[in-house]
Amino acid sequence: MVIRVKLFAAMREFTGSDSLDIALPPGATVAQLRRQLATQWPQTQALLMRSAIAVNHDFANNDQVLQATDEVAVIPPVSGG
Amino acid sequence: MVIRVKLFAAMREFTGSDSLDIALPPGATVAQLRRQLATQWPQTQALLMRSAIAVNHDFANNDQVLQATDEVAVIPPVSGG
Amino acid sequence: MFRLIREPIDYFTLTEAVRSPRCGAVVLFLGTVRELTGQQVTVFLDYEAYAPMAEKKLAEIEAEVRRRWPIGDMALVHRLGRLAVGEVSVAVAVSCPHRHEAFAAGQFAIDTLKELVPIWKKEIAPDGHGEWVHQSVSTCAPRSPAEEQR
Amino acid sequence: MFRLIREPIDYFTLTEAVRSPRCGAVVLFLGTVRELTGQQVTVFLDYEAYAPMAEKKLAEIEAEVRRRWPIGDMALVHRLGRLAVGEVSVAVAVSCPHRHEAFAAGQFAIDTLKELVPIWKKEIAPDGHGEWVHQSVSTCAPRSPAEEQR
Repeated sequence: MVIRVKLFAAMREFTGSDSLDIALPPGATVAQLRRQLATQWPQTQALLMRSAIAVNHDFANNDQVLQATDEVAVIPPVSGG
Repeated sequence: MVIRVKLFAAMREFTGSDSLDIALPPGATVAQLRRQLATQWPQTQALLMRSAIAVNHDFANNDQVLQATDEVAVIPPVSGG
Repeated sequence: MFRLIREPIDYFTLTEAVRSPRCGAVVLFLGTVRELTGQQVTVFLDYEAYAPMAEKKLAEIEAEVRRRWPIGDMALVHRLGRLAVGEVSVAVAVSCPHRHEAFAAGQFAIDTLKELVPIWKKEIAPDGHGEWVHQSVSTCAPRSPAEEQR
Repeated sequence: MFRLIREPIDYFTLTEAVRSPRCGAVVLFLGTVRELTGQQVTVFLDYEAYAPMAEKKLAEIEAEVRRRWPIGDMALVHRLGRLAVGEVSVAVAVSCPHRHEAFAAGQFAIDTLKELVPIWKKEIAPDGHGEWVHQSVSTCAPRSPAEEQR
């Protein structure tokens, strides 16, 4: 399956894109998505380590299983306010 | 000496006056003023027990010695805000 | 800045006045006249102050707040006279570099004002009957200064 | 009520909107753009949000605040886009029957907003250089949600 991952702030600037399409095996978890992102986009690795992954607008644990229809985003440490 | 004592809120309404002149011996303390007030104006007694005495715009202890020139007031429990 | 006034409190102007480019946080507290105090229905509150002492205590509170927290600027304003339900009786505005300081400073200022400043309110019920509030009914209220000195 | 907006925050209207005759206390918090963050001089901040998630988190914060405290009404508004030094980036307004509830609710709301809502700011220095703030420099700031999940 292909997961479209939304990117924001420095994560977007590191890749030059506001989303990335990441190919993953069916039943892949958030942890696998993280590894795949870090492999394909090494420049995001340090920030990715400090970022959360959101699935359908909620923070997701690393063992959460992804569906092809999920809305997925990388959430760097937030700095609103 | 005669101390003019300012009264506010229910204390003023109990006496019908915004100040009382209380005769005290020279060197009298706040405690003596309290006793004299309670004796002369028994209707103020219950509220006086729960009130502070201010001398020159500060809360005074019962053993503070009064001067004829002091500005003295009875401060019922405050309810501003 | 501290003040006793008889006109409505313009808290927008107060808040603008305490803002500062060095301060990332502003906290404003408004005390407003409630319809209900315990079981009692209130239609008006009459506020009275021992003005020179109240102003001295407000100045002391401002000095203490500035001593304890890195205040950009602050305003303490209490209204006197007759207030209808919903009107603002007191406003405290503070600015600080960071938000936790601003909250702590604002809360200390209003708590201390309610404890130490000689201002009294009389609750006027719908039947016109008035009663001075000399015993706080709020479960949150601190002891009165009179109780502390006994 | 919660909202992400691109226009200046009209906090006076927000504050008036949360007032209620059943509530004797209103607390307003304003976050404003500071000139200095640590040693860094800032001239602008660019705020960006993951809007649908940010709105979901704001709704969750409002629900949690209403569950914990007897809120009359409340408003959470965050501004997005480019803000100059001194401008208001976020406003939280709450009304409660008593003041300690209003302070606690307001502080919880802004603390949780800064911890959970996906909004990011880029600091633009006088030389035009911009840097995303992904590690809070405030000594008061809570851990980011990312850190909590590791």
